[in-house]
Amino acid sequence: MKMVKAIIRPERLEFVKKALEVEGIFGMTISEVMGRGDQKGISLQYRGGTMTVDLIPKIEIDIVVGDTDAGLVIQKIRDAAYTGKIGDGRIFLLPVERSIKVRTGEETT
Amino acid sequence: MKMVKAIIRPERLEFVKKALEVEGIFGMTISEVMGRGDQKGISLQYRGGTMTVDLIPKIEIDIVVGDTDAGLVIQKIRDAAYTGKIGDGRIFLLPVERSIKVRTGEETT
Amino acid sequence: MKMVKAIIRPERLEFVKKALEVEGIFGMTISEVMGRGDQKGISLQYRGGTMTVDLIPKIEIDIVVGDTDAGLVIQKIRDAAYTGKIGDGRIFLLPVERSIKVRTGEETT
Amino acid sequence: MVLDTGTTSWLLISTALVMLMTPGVGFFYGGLVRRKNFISMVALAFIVFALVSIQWVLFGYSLSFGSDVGGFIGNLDYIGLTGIPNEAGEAGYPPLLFVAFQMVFAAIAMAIVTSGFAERVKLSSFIIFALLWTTLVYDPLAHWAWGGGWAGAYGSLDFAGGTVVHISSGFAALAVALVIGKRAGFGEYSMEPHNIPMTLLGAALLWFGWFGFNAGSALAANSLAVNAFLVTNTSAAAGALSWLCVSWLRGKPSSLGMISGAVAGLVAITPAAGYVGVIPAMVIGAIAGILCYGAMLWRLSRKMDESLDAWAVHGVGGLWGAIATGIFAAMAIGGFSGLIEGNVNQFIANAAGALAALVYAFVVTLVLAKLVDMTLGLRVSEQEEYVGLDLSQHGERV
Amino acid sequence: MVLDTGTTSWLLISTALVMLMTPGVGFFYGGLVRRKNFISMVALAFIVFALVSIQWVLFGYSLSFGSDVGGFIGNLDYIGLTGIPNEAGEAGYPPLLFVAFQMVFAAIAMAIVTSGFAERVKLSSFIIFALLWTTLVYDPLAHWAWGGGWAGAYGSLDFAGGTVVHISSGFAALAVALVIGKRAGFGEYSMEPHNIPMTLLGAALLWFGWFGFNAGSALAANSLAVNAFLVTNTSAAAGALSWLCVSWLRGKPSSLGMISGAVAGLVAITPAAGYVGVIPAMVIGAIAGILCYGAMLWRLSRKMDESLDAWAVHGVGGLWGAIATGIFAAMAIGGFSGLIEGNVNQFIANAAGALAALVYAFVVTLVLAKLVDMTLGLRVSEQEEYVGLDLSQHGERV
Amino acid sequence: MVLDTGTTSWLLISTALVMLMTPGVGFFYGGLVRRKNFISMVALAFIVFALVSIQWVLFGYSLSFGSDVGGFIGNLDYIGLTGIPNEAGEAGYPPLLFVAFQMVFAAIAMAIVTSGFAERVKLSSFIIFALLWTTLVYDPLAHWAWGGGWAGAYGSLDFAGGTVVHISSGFAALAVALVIGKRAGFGEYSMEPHNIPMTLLGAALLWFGWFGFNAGSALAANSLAVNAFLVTNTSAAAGALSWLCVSWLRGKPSSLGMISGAVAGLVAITPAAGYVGVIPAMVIGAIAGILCYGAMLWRLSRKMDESLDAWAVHGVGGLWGAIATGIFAAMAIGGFSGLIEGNVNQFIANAAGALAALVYAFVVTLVLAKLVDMTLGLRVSEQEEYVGLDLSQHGERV
Ligand SMILES: Nc1ncnc2c1ncn2[C@@H]1O[C@H](COP(=O)(O)OP(=O)(O)O)[C@@H](O)[C@H]1O
Ligand SMILES: Nc1ncnc2c1ncn2[C@@H]1O[C@H](COP(=O)(O)OP(=O)(O)O)[C@@H](O)[C@H]1O
Ligand SMILES: Nc1ncnc2c1ncn2[C@@H]1O[C@H](COP(=O)(O)OP(=O)(O)O)[C@@H](O)[C@H]1O
Repeated sequence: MKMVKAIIRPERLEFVKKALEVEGIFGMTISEVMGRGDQKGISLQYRGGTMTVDLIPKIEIDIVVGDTDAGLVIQKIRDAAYTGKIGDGRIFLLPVERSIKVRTGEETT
Repeated sequence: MKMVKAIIRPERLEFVKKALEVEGIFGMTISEVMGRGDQKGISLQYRGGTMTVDLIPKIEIDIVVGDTDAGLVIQKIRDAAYTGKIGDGRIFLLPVERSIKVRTGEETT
Repeated sequence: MKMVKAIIRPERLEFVKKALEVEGIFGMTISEVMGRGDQKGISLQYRGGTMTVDLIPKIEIDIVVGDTDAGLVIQKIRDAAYTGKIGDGRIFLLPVERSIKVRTGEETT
Repeated sequence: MVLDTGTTSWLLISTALVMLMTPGVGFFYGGLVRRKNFISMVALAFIVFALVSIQWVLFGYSLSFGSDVGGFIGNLDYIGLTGIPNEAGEAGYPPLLFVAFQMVFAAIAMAIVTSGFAERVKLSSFIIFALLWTTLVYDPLAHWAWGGGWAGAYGSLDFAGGTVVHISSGFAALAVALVIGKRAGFGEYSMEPHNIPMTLLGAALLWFGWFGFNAGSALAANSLAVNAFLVTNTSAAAGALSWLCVSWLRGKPSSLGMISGAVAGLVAITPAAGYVGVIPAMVIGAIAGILCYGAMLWRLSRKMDESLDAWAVHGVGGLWGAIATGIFAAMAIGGFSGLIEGNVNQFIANAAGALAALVYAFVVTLVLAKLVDMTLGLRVSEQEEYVGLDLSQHGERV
Repeated sequence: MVLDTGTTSWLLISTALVMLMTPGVGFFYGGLVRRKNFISMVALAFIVFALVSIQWVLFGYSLSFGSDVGGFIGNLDYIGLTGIPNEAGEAGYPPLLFVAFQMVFAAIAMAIVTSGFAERVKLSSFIIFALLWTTLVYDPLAHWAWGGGWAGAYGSLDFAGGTVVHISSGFAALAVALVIGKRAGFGEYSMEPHNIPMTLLGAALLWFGWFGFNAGSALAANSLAVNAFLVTNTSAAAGALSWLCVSWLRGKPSSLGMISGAVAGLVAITPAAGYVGVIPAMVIGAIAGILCYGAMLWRLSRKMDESLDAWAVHGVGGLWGAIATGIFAAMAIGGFSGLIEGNVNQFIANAAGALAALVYAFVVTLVLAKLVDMTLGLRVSEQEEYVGLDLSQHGERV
Repeated sequence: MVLDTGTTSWLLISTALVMLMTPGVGFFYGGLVRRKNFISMVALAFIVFALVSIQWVLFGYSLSFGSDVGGFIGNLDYIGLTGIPNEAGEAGYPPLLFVAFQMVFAAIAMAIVTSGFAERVKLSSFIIFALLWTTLVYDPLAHWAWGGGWAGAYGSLDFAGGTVVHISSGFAALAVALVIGKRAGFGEYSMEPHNIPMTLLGAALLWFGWFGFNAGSALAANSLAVNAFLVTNTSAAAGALSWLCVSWLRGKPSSLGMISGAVAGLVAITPAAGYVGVIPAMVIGAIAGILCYGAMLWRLSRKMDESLDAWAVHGVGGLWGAIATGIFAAMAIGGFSGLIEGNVNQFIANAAGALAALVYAFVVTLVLAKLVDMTLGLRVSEQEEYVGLDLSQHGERV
């Protein structure tokens, strides 16, 4: 089991969801986060001064999938979240030891 | 160390907290998330049409515990979060390598 | 790759960010969470009664760094988040298997 | 009488003030429900306002203020507002202004009733119910008290609608809650107000608008209006403080308690505003705060889900106000004496008038709600309720 | 004529009511945009109000209501409000009160135009544009209709500003949107309203304030004001219900649709409020709700980013209102007959007046916006837009 | 004099408008604090309103407007409002209306003082303090200026309460802040406003209500009221723009700056509204915006935690307004000449009156706050402050 943790632009969420649905992947948990990357956010010039907006709103998507699907999920997210501009986000892959469905108690290891 | 990451119904949070307190487990971090499971959320029928509400509000609970306690925590959460209806949530278990308490610097590995 | 997941006081965020910038660490994702530690939150006395506020607002910072930097990041966060009072927070270290930058596809393992 | 521009001006603005109370109720209620039903609560208030606005000019006004039929209802002479002159009549203001002023009262009464429907009503059925209720409950009651019906003739005093608006809507909300049933999960887990500041905002609009409600009911810009204005404020303040204090004895003094007390005070002084002075108003308000707080606790102890306490605050507060008017009415203020000045009859007339309205409103509402429930279904499906009315009824999300 | 304190009182409060509409527009719009531009939308409304307040007393009033120059504009006699007596003149109220009352109309017109700028305008350029627009578009149009200009003389009826305020601002918003271009991402991903309750709050303030807008335009506390008050409410209610119903046929009935319909009804009755009765008002409002809903759908189908639908609601609603006034005007209400009473001329005069204003407002706005865009740049940078105007223009965050 | 219904109507609605300002202050302040104290700030405003409403009718009015005792205070003749006729007296409106109108001024003054208590005051002690302050600070000051006390007799002009309400509350807030001490963490980490739109909403209510505050203070619906209305708006607009501009020189022009400037303009014109024309009003407002902005910067540079700038805006703005009245008063507007028309005496009288009130308010508040602090403790515990007042004082959460 792996957890794919993707931090993406909020406006790309629908695209990512669609792309995953095509693959039959529905389960996910999302949350609103703020983030900055290596660029330290966005710099705005004004009247000579510079203002840095360092924390930009992002959406974090957590998807727990079997080891074999992880690569596919990452690929689909990457494609759907991509715009090519700074701030497109990151995808992390974390190991998951157990996954239990509360309703059924069903477990996947 | 393990991190138990449980995604549950908001209205079950109090039950989960109570169940864990009984076991002497207090430490936790919670956040508001939205999620969908394999059912792709909830479908509402109306005037012939169907509307799918795919992201339903959930509470995510993160609890870091020693390896031995993890099973107990999972069990208690599962019992307390259970309603038997679709949307009861998931519990994931992730490995944690280190855990440091900021105030004391105390570390558990 | 490691994920440093720090739960700190909201009012220490700026200090933590500054401390990390000094080390050249910019990338991070933050979210608003609520939490309680072993003290079960804060107890307020009033007219004989006691009221426990068990979930206190915190900021969660996720930083994915290379294995070698993890210790430094933890140290810097700890120092900057420290006040010495109950509720200073926790820092967890989780293993990360892959990290992909959406824009460039660049991957660090 | 020629046009009195001062009085006309006061009634115009009073009508606008009372209009603002309907969204005020929407925000008051909207803050109290869970986030997923916030839009729904505010939308219900607006929809009520629109529906009643149309119903009123088409036939509601006529039913309420048309020539009396058997003491019970008005006739249809004024359908579509035909035959109502727009020139100042004997009252010194244009009669159409009275139509408008009464209209906003009808609207807010129905808006208060939404308390009993909160977080579980089906929009389409609600619309049907609202039209039935305003026609079959509100219009007769308005006629009884002010339109030439039996209650006014019998001598019940209701200055600004304590009975017509508040008892009727408060007890109607209770009846509705009984028919529609508890919210899923009620009593099992807590359903905390999701946005208290919005409730406080609604309360601010209510308090503000209530000056039009009560002081406008003098139907003139004169010393009666001034008296009503001042005692309204005094009673609200006393209610706010008394609820604050008694609830403080049991725990933390919440802002919601304080503001509920203010509304209780406003409700209780409504029937009395033109008949009592400032010190009795203080007593009326203070008692209202305590009584309504008690009613709320009782309701909770009985595990009844009249969700937003229209019953405890408007129903019980209105009942107390009607009785209090019979007790405290002072000849020197409004030309009527109550119990304290030795007039038992006034006390009896007021209690009887209030009770009759209470029974009528409760029973007819029960029947109407049951009827709509059996035919169209009052309640959304379990899934729709879980998802929330904002999404399921309006397709919207906060 | 001596001072009529009743009328003075009514105009004072009407002016305050209309003033409240400008922040009302701010909150209405602020709820509709994305969170990152919420403060910006509300701030624009306030800034507009401040700018126009100063412009108006310095020279705007004079341009609008100074002695006529060629039917097109007023002269500069009243610059700095010199020469305006403060004692009650022949109207029964102090002439300065008319200045204040007209001022708040000028402000709200410009506030409505911000719809076309939403989420992408550069603050500094906006300020320049707003000053130009109110001076070169609003002031002449006010003069044409009410200040002794050609439209009033020609016989176009515009009771409270359907043409002067709503057609002008609605079509100006469209012109602005064409010049400034679509928001980044428009049509690509959805940009949902981030806070619908705030929009509903804004709508409540608008509805409330509109009583001052329309009934205040009677310029007296008399039966004409009462008629305007009542028909305003009726039309709003009818618009709310008609938009609700037609949109229900296509999906869920949103609260935004309902409230947009109410605003459409308010807009459409604005020019007619002193000339039609309550049943025609119901028709006008109901049609307005449907027409404006259609206009919005058409705008969306054409992928035009007139972001907050000032054009669909104020522009189209205002146009319909102007025409409807020419249709439904009734001699018995306001002294003028429309098409239905056989007076084709009135119909033509109203249509022509509206069309002229429409063309003038659209073309001049197009030119002004283009001019400001070419010189100062109307639009923020891509990065600033992405981050949002709250942060990039004001350094603030919700 | 017989009842003037127009004036009565205007004063009724003005009283309601000023009432709305108190929750307006609550929302203005509530948006500025951190989320955990939002409810607390709004609740304090409501509680103040309730407390003062009761205190005023019981004895506050009598202390302020009872027969003069030594130029300092009123006597107790009107306790419980006994002996005040409700029929129109010589002023043309019922005397009880004056009681109500003055009451809402007393309430808002105390509400402004809450700025100094923000985010750290103990509710129970606050209630005691508020009762003491309104009785021992506000009531005497109202008496001095308007109730027959020395300041009025001496010739200080204060049209609508620049000194009585704003200087007193602004400097009182400063005194309170000094006694209660800085918020934990002040100066160490930033405490940003958590909900700017709510502050803008509060500001909208304040601006709206201020028309009742200033134009109502004419105590008639006449040309004086109209003048006050117009200059109030002009000064507010000028203040908004001047603060916007000067703050723009140092960084981004925030919406909070703009709106603080508007409030500064409103404060500064308050004492002058019946004495100056529209161009001086523009000057007064513009200077107020700059002065108060400077005062705020100075306060920050001194690391003083008068948290929500009641001192910088109301205190300093009120002081400037009092002086400006002495400078700009024009015989033709209000019957008094100021410095510009060569009357040095007026200037001195106004400066002296303002200074005396300033010193009195500051010193007495200091003593009262110290007293309450030493006996009951003004401040919550460290833990309660950390958790926030919403939870610790009210048991509620946004
Ligand atoms: N090292 C990191 N650890 C955790 N999150 C990160 C890290 N780097 C980037 N992120 C997240 O990814 C988002 C986008 O990052 P990126 O695309 O690199 O931004 P940018 O292009 O601005 O550098 C950030 O806003 C942040 O939420
Ligand atoms: N594969 C997954 N990865 C991450 N989160 C998931 C996954 N599947 C389900 N969840 C989370 O668990 C919640 C409940 O899931 P579940 O009970 O399976 O819902 P359902 O019964 O609707 O399928 C979802 O709302 C989502 O937040
Ligand atoms: N076992 C745990 N698992 C997850 N989060 C924890 C755990 N213990 C503490 N936390 C988080 O750390 C925060 C601070 O914890 P701590 O400093 O221990 O608080 P306290 O001093 O009140 O015990 C908590 O609010 C919670 O968010």
